[in-house]
Amino acid sequence: MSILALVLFIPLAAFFLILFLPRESKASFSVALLAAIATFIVSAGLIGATFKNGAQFSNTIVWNWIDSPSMHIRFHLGVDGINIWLLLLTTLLLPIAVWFADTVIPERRKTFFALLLLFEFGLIGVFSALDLFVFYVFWEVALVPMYLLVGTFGGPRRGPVAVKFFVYTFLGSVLMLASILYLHSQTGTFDYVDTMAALTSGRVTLSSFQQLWLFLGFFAAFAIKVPIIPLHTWLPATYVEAPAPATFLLAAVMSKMGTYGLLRYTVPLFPYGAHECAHWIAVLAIIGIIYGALLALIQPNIKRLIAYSSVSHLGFIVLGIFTFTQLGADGAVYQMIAHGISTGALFLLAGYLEQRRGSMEISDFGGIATPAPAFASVFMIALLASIGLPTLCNFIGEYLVLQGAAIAKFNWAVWAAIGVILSAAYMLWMYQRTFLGKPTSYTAAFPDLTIRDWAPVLPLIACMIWLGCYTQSFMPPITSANARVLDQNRASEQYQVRFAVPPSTGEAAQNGHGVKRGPQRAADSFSCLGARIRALCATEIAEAQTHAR
Amino acid sequence: MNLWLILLFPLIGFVLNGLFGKRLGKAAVTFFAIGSVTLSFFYVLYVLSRLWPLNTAYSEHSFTWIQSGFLQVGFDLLVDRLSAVMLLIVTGVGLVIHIYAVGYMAEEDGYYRFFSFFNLFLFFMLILVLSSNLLLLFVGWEGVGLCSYLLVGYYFGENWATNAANKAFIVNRIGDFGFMLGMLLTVVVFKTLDFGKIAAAVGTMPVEPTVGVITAIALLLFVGATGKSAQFPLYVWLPDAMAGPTPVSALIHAATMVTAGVYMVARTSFLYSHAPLAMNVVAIIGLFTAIFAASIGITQNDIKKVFAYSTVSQLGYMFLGLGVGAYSAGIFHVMTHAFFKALLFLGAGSVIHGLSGEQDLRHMGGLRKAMPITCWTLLFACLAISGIPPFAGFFSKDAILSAAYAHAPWMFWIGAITAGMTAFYVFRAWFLAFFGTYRGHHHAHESPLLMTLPLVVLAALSAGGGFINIPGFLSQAYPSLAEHENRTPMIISVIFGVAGVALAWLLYIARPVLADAWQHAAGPLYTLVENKYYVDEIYGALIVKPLEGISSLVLWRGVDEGLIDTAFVSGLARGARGWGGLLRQLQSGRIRNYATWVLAGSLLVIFVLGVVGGGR
Amino acid sequence: MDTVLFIIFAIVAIVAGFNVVLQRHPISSALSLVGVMGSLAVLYLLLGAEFMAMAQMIVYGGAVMVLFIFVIMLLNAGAEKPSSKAWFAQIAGLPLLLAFIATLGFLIYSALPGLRAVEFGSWTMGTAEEIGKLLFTQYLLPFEVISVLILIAILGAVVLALKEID
Amino acid sequence: MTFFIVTLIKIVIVFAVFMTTLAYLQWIERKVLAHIQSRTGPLRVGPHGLMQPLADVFKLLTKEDVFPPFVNRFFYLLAPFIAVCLALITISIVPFGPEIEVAGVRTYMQIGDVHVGILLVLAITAVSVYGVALAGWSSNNKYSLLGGLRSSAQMISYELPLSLAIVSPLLLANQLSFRAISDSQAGYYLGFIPRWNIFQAPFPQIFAFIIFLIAAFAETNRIPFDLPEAENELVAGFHTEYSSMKFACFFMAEYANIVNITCVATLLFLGAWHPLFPAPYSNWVAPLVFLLAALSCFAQAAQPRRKNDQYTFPLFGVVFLVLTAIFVVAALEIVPVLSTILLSIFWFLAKVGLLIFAFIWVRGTLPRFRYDQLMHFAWTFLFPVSLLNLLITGLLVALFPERI
Amino acid sequence: MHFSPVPLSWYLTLSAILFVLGVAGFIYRKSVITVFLSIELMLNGVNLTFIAFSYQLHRIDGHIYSLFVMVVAAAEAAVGLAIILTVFKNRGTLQIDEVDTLKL
Repeated sequence: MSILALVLFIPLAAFFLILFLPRESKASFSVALLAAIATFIVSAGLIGATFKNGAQFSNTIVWNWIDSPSMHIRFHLGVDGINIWLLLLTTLLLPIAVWFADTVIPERRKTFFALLLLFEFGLIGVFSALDLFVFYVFWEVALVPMYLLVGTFGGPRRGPVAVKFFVYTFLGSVLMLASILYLHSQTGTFDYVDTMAALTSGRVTLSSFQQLWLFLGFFAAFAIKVPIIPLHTWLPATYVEAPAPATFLLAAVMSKMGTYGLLRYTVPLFPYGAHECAHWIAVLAIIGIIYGALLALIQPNIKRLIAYSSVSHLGFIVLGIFTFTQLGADGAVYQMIAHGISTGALFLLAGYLEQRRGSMEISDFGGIATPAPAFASVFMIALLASIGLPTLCNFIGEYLVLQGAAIAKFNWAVWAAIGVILSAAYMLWMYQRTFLGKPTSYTAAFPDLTIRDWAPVLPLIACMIWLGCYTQSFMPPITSANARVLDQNRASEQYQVRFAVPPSTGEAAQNGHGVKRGPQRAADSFSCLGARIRALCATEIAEAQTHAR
Repeated sequence: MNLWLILLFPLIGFVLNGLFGKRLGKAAVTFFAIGSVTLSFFYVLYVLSRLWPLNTAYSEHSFTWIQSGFLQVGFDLLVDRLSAVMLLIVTGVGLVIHIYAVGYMAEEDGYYRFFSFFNLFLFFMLILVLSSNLLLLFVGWEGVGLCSYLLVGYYFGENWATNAANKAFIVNRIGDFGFMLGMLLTVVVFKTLDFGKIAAAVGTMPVEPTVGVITAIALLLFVGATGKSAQFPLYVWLPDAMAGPTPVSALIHAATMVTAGVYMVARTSFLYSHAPLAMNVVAIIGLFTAIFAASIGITQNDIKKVFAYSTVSQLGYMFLGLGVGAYSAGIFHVMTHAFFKALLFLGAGSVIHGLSGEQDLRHMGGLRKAMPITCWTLLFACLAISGIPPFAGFFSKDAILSAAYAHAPWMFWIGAITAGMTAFYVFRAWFLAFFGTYRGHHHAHESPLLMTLPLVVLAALSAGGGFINIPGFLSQAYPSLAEHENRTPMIISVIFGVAGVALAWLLYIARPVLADAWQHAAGPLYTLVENKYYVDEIYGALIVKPLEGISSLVLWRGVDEGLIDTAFVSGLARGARGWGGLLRQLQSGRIRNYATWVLAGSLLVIFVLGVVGGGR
Repeated sequence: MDTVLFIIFAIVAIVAGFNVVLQRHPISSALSLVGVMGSLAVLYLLLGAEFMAMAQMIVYGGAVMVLFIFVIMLLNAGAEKPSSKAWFAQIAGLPLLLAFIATLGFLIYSALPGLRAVEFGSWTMGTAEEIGKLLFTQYLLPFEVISVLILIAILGAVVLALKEID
Repeated sequence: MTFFIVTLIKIVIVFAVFMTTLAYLQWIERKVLAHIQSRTGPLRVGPHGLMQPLADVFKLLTKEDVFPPFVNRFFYLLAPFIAVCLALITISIVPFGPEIEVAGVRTYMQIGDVHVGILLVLAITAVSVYGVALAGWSSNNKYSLLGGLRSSAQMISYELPLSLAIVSPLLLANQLSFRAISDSQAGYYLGFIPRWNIFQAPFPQIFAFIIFLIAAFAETNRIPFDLPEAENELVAGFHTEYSSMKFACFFMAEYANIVNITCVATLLFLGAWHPLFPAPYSNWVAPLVFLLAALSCFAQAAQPRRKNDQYTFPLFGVVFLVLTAIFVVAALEIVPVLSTILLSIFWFLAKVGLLIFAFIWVRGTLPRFRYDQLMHFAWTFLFPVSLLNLLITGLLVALFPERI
Repeated sequence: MHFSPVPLSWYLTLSAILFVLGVAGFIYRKSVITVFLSIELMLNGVNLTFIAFSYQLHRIDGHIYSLFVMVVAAAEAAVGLAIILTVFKNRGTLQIDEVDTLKL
């Protein structure tokens, strides 16, 4: 039993354990928390090997899962520099979420904790899967509990919103599944490492056409999950309606599923498709950065505002990935973690606000800093992290992303940097209207953070500062892993058809006939069909004869 | 050498005061705050004495901060003559103002908060000054911006304060946008952020006659400088930033932070030297800001606002100096400005303190008897800023104007006029506050020793600071462009200064009626200037409101909810339902129709297979 | 001889096939269909598919069609009445059919010229043994699946037919 | 060409014998039934009533061909045609003996061998339902329709155990051709137990045989399963409306089916023409039987009670004596071909005859089932048992792949 | 004995004719049962094609397929006829156009 297996299955085991507990049992919280903390502690053991060599997959699990002649699916998981921190982020945030849920979820807690753990299981799987099929399975495993969390515990409009969330996400993942299956039909394997090897060694080549569509298939799933403009409309609705701990996890880790997928799968597997689309995606990402920021500027609801700010920040990550530069990719990964921490913290604190006030409308707040200075200070720090203040986590990611973008295409950096200005504007305005000013009659006795509330906040703050100040304790594995990914991207690109002609015109060009008229062409095609059948017959007969002999 | 210790002391002060200040009590807070700055100051002195005479830059690598691909950014600290000057200003003036603040803030609620932020500010300012690469400089740059935000919004219960704080931060962010892009472009071009390496690389490149990459970098960085150093068009935050407590205005918005832009341009002078176009832009922007702000300063009635516009104006001077190539003159002016502007603010603060918060000049008058120390120390500052020899301002301003004259005489003339205006409004404020009859309601009293002592120290520096030969000290890095033995500009500028003082005396002491008369005569022009040329309103109408409107109506309600969500997403669902309804007609329940459809479909499949070519 | 047999039984099959379609009474159609099946069984024999020929008779002729006849008798189904509800089928059916037969004809005669000539007895692999071997090795899974299918069909039929109406 | 001529000759012989047998089978049945019921049976026409079948045929031929009104003429006529045609086909693939060589021509004692002979039989059995069903339907008579439905349901139901019972010996034989199956039953265990399927290792097919027999009763609409035509209770079922030759056709078909099914039973279970014990001794069974028959004929003739037969019985005795003589010659194998032919035919016919006798015997002794009992019996007893039998056989065949 | 060979395309033509007849029956017949019969006719046509191609390819896979077709046809007939019975019991008609309630 490797460490990774433990990390993966502790939450699952705890999930089942909780399912068997009696309904409103107090133990469900303790079990969930213990399991989550244990997962975190165990997952810390993954770091060592990754630090030694971030480019290689370590702590791998390879189990045969489905072993039929036509489909060989291995339960292949592994950790490298890209996913190690995402895994740790997940395992770190889960105890926090559990603790947080204990504070803010009044009833049916057992279900809630169970779903949280199932969600963790799915996330860890998604982040560590090295088999496309397994990846897909975990992808859906992570989706379902979140759907249930939103649909069961959400706000007043939870029903339609949960359905929207589910259908939207599922639509994309189905396209991804189609791509996975097609890729399997080409390479004959679901295994990521094998597929990668096949593509980089040129054993399997994909035409530009295939690559483009495969890429778009994967991209659809990831783009919806991230989300990239204009596929983002599920996000604000879901974030607003979801219960606070779910929003916390949605924003902090679930959105990373998409960006992680983009970096892990689309970039190295389909270099042509990725390069071909990079420009458009970057433009979309930049539109997302500015658009999200502009929308955040005028939101009257705190959660909605943070949600739109998330859209903006995630645009940075996507932009970083599609610069195809070391700096951009590193920044993207770093930003994933940083965004997880900072936005997570914001949603966490927003959750406390909601719990105390019963509302998320900015107009219902004001002057909280006077009765609750600690709350205001902590919120300030999270907010500063979110707007990318140096020495706090987001800055490093944003800067590297922008730097990568600048190297790739300076215009991108120019436009994306506008988001940095706007982020300060919306966040500070929100802060001003929520925390500053004279307290109203409602907020005059606003309770400050209690010890119980501090517990989840402190690690997040510590992480923000640590990530922001001592980058090198996180960066080396990321850099080496990204270097590998980009190498693979280049290596497989060299075997890919760069500018292939669409098949039909290619054939016509070969024939030298040009375009034929409809009926003639149909007749030709039928004769082709005939010839094909004839050829088939001939080979079959020959086979049969040799067989008979 | 452990340069990081310089940074550490204020940081410790910040952490201790920030985390435990509430429980520690005032004395301990004061001790930590002052103590940390004092330690820092003395450590700076120690370091400088050890490194003296600083013929070569001394740099120290603490740890690698970011390492990604070819880009390596270290936490590297650098001491050379430029940063030595700045270090002394920051820690020295900082110490003085800290001491002053102890007295000034004694009655405030958030005493610990104030000092922790103050220490934090020093920490970031020192990073800014000590950094040996652009990114680290940017850290300090943003950090001081944050502290500015926090301190401007010190009275966070008041909307004017929080608005001003937000404005400060956001406008600075716009400048940072330029800084950031400049930094990005630097890396794109030079693959490094280290000043030394960039300088070496630039040294091998030719001077750019037109717009080139260096010019672009220089201009982008200058955008950052305009934000931080309140140059046109991003100066708007600085007057509003007077919402903070007066020591803040003195330290951050007069002596140190706002000069960060100047420092940065001086620091990256190797870029500007290779981009004459950028230098011209710097000079023109500086010049324009100087006269523009000075003109506003004439009409302001809030004593801090007057000094704020004068700061903007003086910063313009500094940029003029930088723009015409007199970097050392610019830095020289930074120093002298730190002395006399800090003094001006502290004096104003003393007045305000004495009048229990009154800031309007129209409600002052005749205070020289009530608060003599403040009055006479302020006179030193006024003389210094007016460029009256032999006060500090005279030397630095003369250096700048001489350089401007050498560069382009029209710049000198405008600068000289500005100098006259400066002398006029400064003395206008001084006369209005300390002469004539008292027009206020509060009982005026002199400030305590803790506040007056710094005034005296600064007054001494304002008087004698001009004799510190900064240009000479810096000549190694920034050699004088030309030995300008020409005395004419000096004399002209002094004449202008004296004329300004005389005019102020005429209008506000000798013939006060005349002031009102002139005011009426100017009419709409006066209104325009008094309302700061409506720049804030123009920004509001041109940028802020449209942005909000577009975001709210067009983007949110229109694009996001209307177009994407309703039309696209829900529309997709509705479209699916509609098409389903349409196709539902096919399911008539008539099995024979189904069969016919199947037949048609199979025909289609055969044809498609035939035309496209089926499998295998 | 082959030709003669083929022609005879092909004609029988076609005539019976037409009969299936043209007869007004279901039982006539059904019996014509049995005729088609019988002649097809003979043709299968000519093609060397002796097992299939017998299976055709046992399964189709002996089970499926008997079931049909049984049901027709049970329901005492009379001759059908004209109806014009499915107008689309009435209108589009004929052209589509013509197009379809034309396509098939075209495919058979222009696209598949290289077909063998059928000689009775020249290839006799279609024995029960061969089919059994293939069925229980290569086609085992489909075989099992189809068995389950039949089971389900049995259950379905029983459930449907046993259902108490109203 | 010789193939055609030889086949033609064989067809003529078989057809002649078969048709005669069918005609006389009814006589035999009536006689046997009569004796079971202590009657004398037909006696009037010809010696000992021997001409009775002929008289029946004449009677039926000369009767008025009645067409009931509103019948569907085509199907009304088609039904008996189908019935009789299908019934007559099966005999053409039944082997009566081994390969023989007469006048330099080697041929089988069989009209034609089919690889899938047993399947052909099943196919014909399956299709013969149509005759019954169509007859019932086309008569335009509710009773006939119900009778037709009844009998077709019965035939379909019993076809299942019948087929399953057949499968087990097929498993042992591993062949579908009748000839091959017959050949596989040659030989003896321990020198005296015949390798008939009914005795064959590893699992003697006695159960299969019994099931087959029971199903055969039902398939041929015989008592105790003669619901389709139960004259006295159900108005004669599907052929109520049939008269004259059309009726005769159904009758003929029924007897032909009896013969066919007994032939199949013999071929599948009773070792076809292979004698009960090894050759030199078994050769003498036939003369012995005929001698006994002759002697019993003479003895009967001597009885004063048998006045009517005082001339016929001695005649029969003489015929039997002649037969005895012929078979003695055959047993001595003076002419090997002749002895092969005669002995195989004797053994084959003997087994078939015994089975037919059993059919008649059963008819004379058992009452008729009720319809629900009949179906119940088929589906809940016969079918599972046959399935079980098949399973066990299959298992044992799989366990002992080397045939014992 | 000499057997004169028959081109396989004749068989295919026959199967095509049968298939099209089946389709025609499906489309133009109005009785549910006849429609069912037409389906069987189509299946028979297809089976003939399978077996013909089996001959062409000298492989017996085609036989297997047609066996499956047969089995499926049997199953289909069982269920289909049961449905017809039920429909008849419920609605008292066998006219296919009358049975049109199974729609949205």
